[in-house]
Amino acid sequence: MLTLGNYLIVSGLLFAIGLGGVLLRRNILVIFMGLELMLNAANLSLVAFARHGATAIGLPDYNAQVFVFFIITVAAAEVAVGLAIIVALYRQRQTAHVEDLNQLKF
Amino acid sequence: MAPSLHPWIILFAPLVASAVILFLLPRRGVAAGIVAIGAAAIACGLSWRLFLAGGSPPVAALSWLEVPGQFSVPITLILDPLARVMLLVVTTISTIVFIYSAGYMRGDEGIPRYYAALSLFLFSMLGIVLSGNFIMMYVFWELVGVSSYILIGHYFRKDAAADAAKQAFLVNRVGDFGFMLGILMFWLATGSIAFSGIEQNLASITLHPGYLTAAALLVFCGTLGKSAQMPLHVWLPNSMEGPTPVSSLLHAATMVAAGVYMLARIFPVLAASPEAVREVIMWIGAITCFAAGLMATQQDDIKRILAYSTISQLGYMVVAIAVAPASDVAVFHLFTHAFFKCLLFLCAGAVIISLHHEQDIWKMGGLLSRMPLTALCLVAGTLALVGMPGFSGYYSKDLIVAYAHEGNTAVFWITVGAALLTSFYMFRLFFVAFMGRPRSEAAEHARQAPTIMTLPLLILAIPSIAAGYPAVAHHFFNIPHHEMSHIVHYALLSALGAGFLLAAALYLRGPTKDPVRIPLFANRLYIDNFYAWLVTCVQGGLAIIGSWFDRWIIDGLIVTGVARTVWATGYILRLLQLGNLQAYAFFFGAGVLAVLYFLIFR
Amino acid sequence: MFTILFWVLSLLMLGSAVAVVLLRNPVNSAMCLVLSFLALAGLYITLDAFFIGIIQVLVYAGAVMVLFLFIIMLLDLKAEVRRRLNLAASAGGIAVIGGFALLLVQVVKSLPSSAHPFPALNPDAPGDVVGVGTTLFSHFNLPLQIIGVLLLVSTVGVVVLSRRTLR
Amino acid sequence: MSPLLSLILIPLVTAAFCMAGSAPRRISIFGAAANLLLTLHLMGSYSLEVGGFQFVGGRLLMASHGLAFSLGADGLSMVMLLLTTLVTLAAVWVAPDIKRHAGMFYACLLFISAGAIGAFVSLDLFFFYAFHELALIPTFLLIGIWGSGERQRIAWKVTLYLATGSFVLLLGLIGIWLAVPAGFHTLDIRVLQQLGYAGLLTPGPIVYLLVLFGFGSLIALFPFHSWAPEAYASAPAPAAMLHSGVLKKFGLYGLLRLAVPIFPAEIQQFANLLLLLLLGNIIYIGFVTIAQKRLDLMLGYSSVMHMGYAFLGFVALNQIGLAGMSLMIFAHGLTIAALFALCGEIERRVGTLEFSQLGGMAGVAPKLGLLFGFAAFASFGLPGFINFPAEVLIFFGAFARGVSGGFNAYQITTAFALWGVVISAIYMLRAYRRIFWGTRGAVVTEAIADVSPAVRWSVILLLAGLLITGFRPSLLLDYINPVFDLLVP
Amino acid sequence: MNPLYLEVAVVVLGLLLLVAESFAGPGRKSGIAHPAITGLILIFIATFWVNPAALDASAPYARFYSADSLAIFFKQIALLTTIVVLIMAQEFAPVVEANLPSSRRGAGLGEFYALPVFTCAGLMWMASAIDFVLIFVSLELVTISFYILVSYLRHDCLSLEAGVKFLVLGALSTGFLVYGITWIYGVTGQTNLNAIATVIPALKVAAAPALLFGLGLVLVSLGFKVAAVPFQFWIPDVYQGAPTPITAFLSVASKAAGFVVLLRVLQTFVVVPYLQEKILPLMALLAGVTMVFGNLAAIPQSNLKRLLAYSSVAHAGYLLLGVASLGAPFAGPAILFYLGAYLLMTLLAFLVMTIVAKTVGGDDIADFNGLNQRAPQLAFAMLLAMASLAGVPLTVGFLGKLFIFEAAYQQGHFVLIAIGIVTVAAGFYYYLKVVRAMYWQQAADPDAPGIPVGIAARITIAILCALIIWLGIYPAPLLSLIR
Repeated sequence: MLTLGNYLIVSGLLFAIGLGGVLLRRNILVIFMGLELMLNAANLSLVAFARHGATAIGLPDYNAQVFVFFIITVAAAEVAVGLAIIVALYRQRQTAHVEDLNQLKF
Repeated sequence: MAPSLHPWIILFAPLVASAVILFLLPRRGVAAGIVAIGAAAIACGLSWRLFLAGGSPPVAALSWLEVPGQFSVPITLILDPLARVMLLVVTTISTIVFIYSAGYMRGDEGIPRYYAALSLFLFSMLGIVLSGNFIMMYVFWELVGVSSYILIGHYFRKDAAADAAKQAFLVNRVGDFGFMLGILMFWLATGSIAFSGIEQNLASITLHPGYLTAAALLVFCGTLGKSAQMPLHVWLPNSMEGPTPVSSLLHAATMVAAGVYMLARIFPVLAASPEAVREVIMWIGAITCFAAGLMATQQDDIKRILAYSTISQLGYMVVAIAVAPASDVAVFHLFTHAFFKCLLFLCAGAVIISLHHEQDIWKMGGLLSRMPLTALCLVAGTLALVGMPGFSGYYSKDLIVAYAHEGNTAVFWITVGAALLTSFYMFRLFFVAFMGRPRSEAAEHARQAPTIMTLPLLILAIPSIAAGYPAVAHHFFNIPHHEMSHIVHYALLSALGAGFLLAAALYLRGPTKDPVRIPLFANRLYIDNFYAWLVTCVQGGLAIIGSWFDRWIIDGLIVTGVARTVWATGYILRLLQLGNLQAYAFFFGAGVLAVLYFLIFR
Repeated sequence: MFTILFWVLSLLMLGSAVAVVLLRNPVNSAMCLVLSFLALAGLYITLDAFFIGIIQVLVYAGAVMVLFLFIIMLLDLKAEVRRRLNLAASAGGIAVIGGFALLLVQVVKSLPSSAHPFPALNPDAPGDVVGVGTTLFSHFNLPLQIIGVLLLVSTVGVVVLSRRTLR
Repeated sequence: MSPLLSLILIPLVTAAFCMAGSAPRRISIFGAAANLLLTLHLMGSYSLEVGGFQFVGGRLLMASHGLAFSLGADGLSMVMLLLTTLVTLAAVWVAPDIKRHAGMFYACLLFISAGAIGAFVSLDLFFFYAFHELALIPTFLLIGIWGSGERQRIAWKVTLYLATGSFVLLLGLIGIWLAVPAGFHTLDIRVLQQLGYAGLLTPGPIVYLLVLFGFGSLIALFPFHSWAPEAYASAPAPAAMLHSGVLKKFGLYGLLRLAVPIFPAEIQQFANLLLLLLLGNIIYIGFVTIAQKRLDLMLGYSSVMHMGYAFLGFVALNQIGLAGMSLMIFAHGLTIAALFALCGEIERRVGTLEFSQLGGMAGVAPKLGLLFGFAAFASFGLPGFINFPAEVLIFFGAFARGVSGGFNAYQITTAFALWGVVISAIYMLRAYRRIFWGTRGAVVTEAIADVSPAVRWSVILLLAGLLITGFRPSLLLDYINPVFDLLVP
Repeated sequence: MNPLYLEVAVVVLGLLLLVAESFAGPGRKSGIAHPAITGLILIFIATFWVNPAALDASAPYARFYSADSLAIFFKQIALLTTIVVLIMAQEFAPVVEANLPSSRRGAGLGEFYALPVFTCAGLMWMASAIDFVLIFVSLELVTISFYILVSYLRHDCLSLEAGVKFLVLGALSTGFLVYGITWIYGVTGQTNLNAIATVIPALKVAAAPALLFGLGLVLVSLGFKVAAVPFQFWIPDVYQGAPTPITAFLSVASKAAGFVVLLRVLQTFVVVPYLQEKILPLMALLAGVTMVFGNLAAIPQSNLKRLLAYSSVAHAGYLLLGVASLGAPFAGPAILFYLGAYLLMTLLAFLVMTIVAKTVGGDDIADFNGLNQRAPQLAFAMLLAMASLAGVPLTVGFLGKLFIFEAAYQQGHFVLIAIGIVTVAAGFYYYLKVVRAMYWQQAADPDAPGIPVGIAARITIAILCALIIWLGIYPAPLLSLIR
């Protein structure tokens, strides 16, 4: 029988994996993918909570789903801007590797 | 002019003179001299008038320093017989020396400075005499020290003079340290700083004999300094670097007597205090008068000989304070001594001038024929000093010795010994300097000094001889009539004779150099060397250690250390900003974990 | 049957997510990312959030991934040449992830409601498109407007940032 | 508004003119003189019969904290004002010909002066503190730009040291304010004093220590002294005069204003500690002073040493000692200012302050020698200068805490302090002898000119202040005595 | 007037600017700064006439949006900052043009002026947000517009590097924020702060870890916004790389917005004792490390922008000290006052820096050598700013610190206060380094010409200086705004 816990665990793992992408990969694009994974993990648990917190008349909490909708939109916008920045950087420096971003330090 | 104002005029005339000279006549030697002498003369005249008038006119007390209800230092003038006698001595001798100085200092570029300081000295000395409470006395005590400092350092270009002046002031400061502490202790116990007040409330301290002893002895420290008693006597001989009139006025006649005068002032307190106090005072006086005599026997500088004799005579006075039933005994000797010692110094000054500042007696000789008048006066002074019957010194000194004889046998013999030494070194001086053949070019051509200098000698010669006669003395003192045992007479006379014969045997034949050499005495019992070591090694050492510690430990290690540490920490911390994005992400994640664990599992 | 579906989808999602992180070539990562997004959409369905699931497919699997691939092609990123693997960094990273996962599991366990099954839904309720739509346009009007501004801003920004030459 | 406000504004306006306009020297001398005259006028119109704080005026700025900009002066403030304006005039007067932007230089001096005045006339705890801090950056600039020697390092050190010290102090003040009983929601020093005397305001020992060490580090209480000597040695003479003569006294003033009414119990409680520390100032620093080989450093250390006497008067905590402390503030302020002025003059004449190279200057520069002699004697408490009454009162005040027939800590400390008088005589006379007497030093030639008029007159101004008050201490004591009437003896 | 209109007005202004920009002829795009500034000033003035009562409590937006005094105050801060930033941007225009791929004058300037207006709108919404949804959305609006602005100088590698670093870390913190919100929602079933406040007292203790988990994540992302250690790592790099006006914008407005959200969230949660005794110690801890890191790491800096970055971390530390003392009655006003003070002095510093850097061509401290000879007024303004930042009395910065320390003292955070003292002293050191450069040092070439200053900038500098001193002596006006 499925419980809320299952979903939470799964989403948590997804979140962790996304974090892993950020921490371990050096290609900014992939790092960015990792970030997207984290957002989706959040969404998943949000939906799960929404489903779990169904009201007495048996409806899932649509507020949460709307929130998820917002998150997805924002994420899309973020991706667009982020990729634009990455492209600009690539044009300037011909690289998409984090190690090459080391002019600003100390 | 209301008589109640006279004391104030006496006191402040010299100060005014000094200020006038300093601010108005900084370049006018002659004018300065006239002003100073005038002021001294006024003071002198008024003091005589005051003395002859008799009785003590009421003197208003001005408030000077006051914290209402808690503490107040008024300016009160005492005019008891003691003070009035002292006024006479000081003003009279000062006037004479002021006049003498006009001749002695002729041609010196610093005359205004000289007279300004001299007047300042007179003011301060009179202040000591007249002051009715301890603090006021301390004030003038200090001022006397300063004027002496300036006068000793008159020839400030000479290193010796500069050092002597500094030493004189500092040694006195050491004495004053004790003096002030004593004052504080008396005040705390009796709640008063006025001599009268302390005497009234003496009961409140006699409860604590130890405390009283400490207080009295601490006050006595002031005397040690001012009156150059052992072990603080070292500055007086060195102070001879000053001009001779200064030596004669400050360092023979008046200032150095201030210590004794102060003891006379607090005589009732001393009388009421435990035996130990008087014991200590007596022994210090005795030792001083003997040891100083010993040192005098081996000096070659005419002024230094006289200086040591001064010390030794002051020793007598201190002994007198301790042994005699009344302070007048000491003051009597102070009185006579002031005249003849001043005379002696002025004679020495005359000699020095006519020999163009030659002070070494071994470069003199045969002066008797060349400057007979001076020689005559010197002889008079000498006889007075050694206590020749018929001369003033005889009366005052014998009295002291007599009381010593009753008081303490050992001290008695010491004082007698001192008398022997006195006659020895004085006649040595006379024989070497005045008899025999001249030992130097200068001595060949020595001439009588100018009148303005000889006149004072003659004037002073009179009291040196006569001041001691009972007929004269009883006008000034009420010396308890006292039948002295013959042994005292014989002892003193034989001492006198012995000293004379010894000196004659050794020096009358006019040797070119001193036949006896006793380094111990010549080097002043090595006391000066001990002080030199104390200052350079002990004090200097402490100072250097202290400054090292301050520089390297407190400032270097602690203060700078803290600053450096902070700076270094900052430098290390900024290295965390690796500039690597992934590192930042990692730190971020780690931070998140830390926060979460802190929140959930704490 | 949801249970099986759930396990299949979650395994698929997590697996492909791991692949995203591990694969060296960005293109492959992107592909796996699509996969995991689709699986996620499936999971939404299992939670009766059909609308969200569809949006997920449209926005992510559609727009976002296309964008990613497009950029990857544009910059034609080669496979990440193996630089010396910074051991300390990776170890640290893994430690952080592990710690996080551990913590999360404990938190989930501690949450009482996590053991409960999902409540039943009202079968004859209007579809959740209606629900989400009405909620969105009635209650969430203000945030929606702001989202609009946000999109406008990002559009302008993207133009400014990526135009070859500005007029 | 209170006339005291103009005392603060005159220097500030003058400073503004200096920065803007030409002839800054003349302007600033004019301003300083105006301030001195105004102060004398105020002292004249201060009614001793009424006593208390007069010329009071101000307005509430922040009700929640009772913060108000209110000015007022009692006898003590009057004395401090006299000190400040005297020293300020002297300082701007002696200021040597400045090469680099003179306007700035004089502006900084006047700024410090304004800050000090503000602190002395503020009736509000906040402004009392804040005005003092006005001096911080001017000091930094004065030493950093116009200093000598390792000016930069020293400027840093002083600024950071004092900044830290004043923050410690600030904590203490906050502590006091938070201890104000409910109902009296005020920062008004008058009220705080009343509460303190009434025993209603008891912040406790911690706060006292904060206040003590906060003020202490501004006063260079041992062992927080190490900033002072270097600073004064390196600062240009006018800055050294103002800083050591006036600014340093802020701490003592603060102790008199706040610590005495509010912390009588704590002062007793920590008396032995303070006695020990002030002996550090007097004896230890005294020896360090003896060891100095340069005049400026020696003067710097001597000024640290003399603070010990002030603390002795403070810890005595009776009317005698506190009156002595107040006199000491005034006396030492003028004396050290005069000494630093002359020190600067000597350096300008012969280019060095090393004792080893100096000597016999009195021969070529008699006036300089005379003035220095006066200042030196004043500094070790020669009767006739106000320094002497100050020391006497302090000693008697401290001794009054002693026990008749015995010797307790106060008496022993007093004895040591008396020995300190000997020490200061030692180093001062030593310096005088090394510089002015004896055979000529290497750098001393006939060509050396005597003291310049500017320095001569400003020093005479200071010495006159010392002598006049020294002959009639009541000129000051009449103002000071009533201040401590409320003190429970 | 209904507070909602404020944001609407700002957005409309932004749209108009964009339109104007697109129709403005080549070379006249820089002109649109003036309407932007004027418009914002008008709106700023309007804020003094808003009437919170005009809000319709029954309307759907009511659950997201509040217009309490706190909100109004921060709207004013946002507007003021944006105005000054735009003035800075005008001075900064040459640099922008030089770093954009265009031959035409003024190309790309229009957006550079328009985007901050939208950011401002986002900040104002943040100030009013009392619902996690609105918090998230407005915060993202701000963040994304900052992504763009930070990396605006496309030909400047530093700007781009800063942009990417900000992007990745910012997105990371967004991820944590969302996840945190999720968990809070999961436990409480609510996203509205007031609703949450009513729910949590009734929660089972077993739910505490989950709630703290969510709350912790939210706090982390807010800490990221306000530059609390250890989430400050982006600050120095981004501040240094970003265009100077944007740096100022970041360091003032976005920090302030972060704090307002932080305050609202904490006010919601600290009402529950067991949460309070977990949260406030955390804040104290963060405050301590932040003060130490910010101040000490700033000491060795040689680049002024970077120095100010570290200093903004340091100030975050003092603000957090205030947050940690929230129990004290005066803590809230103290924090707000500090923020106001921080706004004035930081903006002044950045404004002067922009002007000088534009002429001298560098923002190292060494570039300020001898500024006093070259431009005394600018030097004095900078001196004032530095003094205020360092906390010299009679400047507004001192009062800020005073109030904060007072609150901390009341809460008995003595260790933190001790740390504060040491760090303040360190602060004197690095702020005075700038003064030292301007006054002690000699200019590279003594006879360099003066520095031209635009009229708007002139006025702004004057006003800021005056305010710094005036409020430093007479804080009542600012405090009355806070009340």
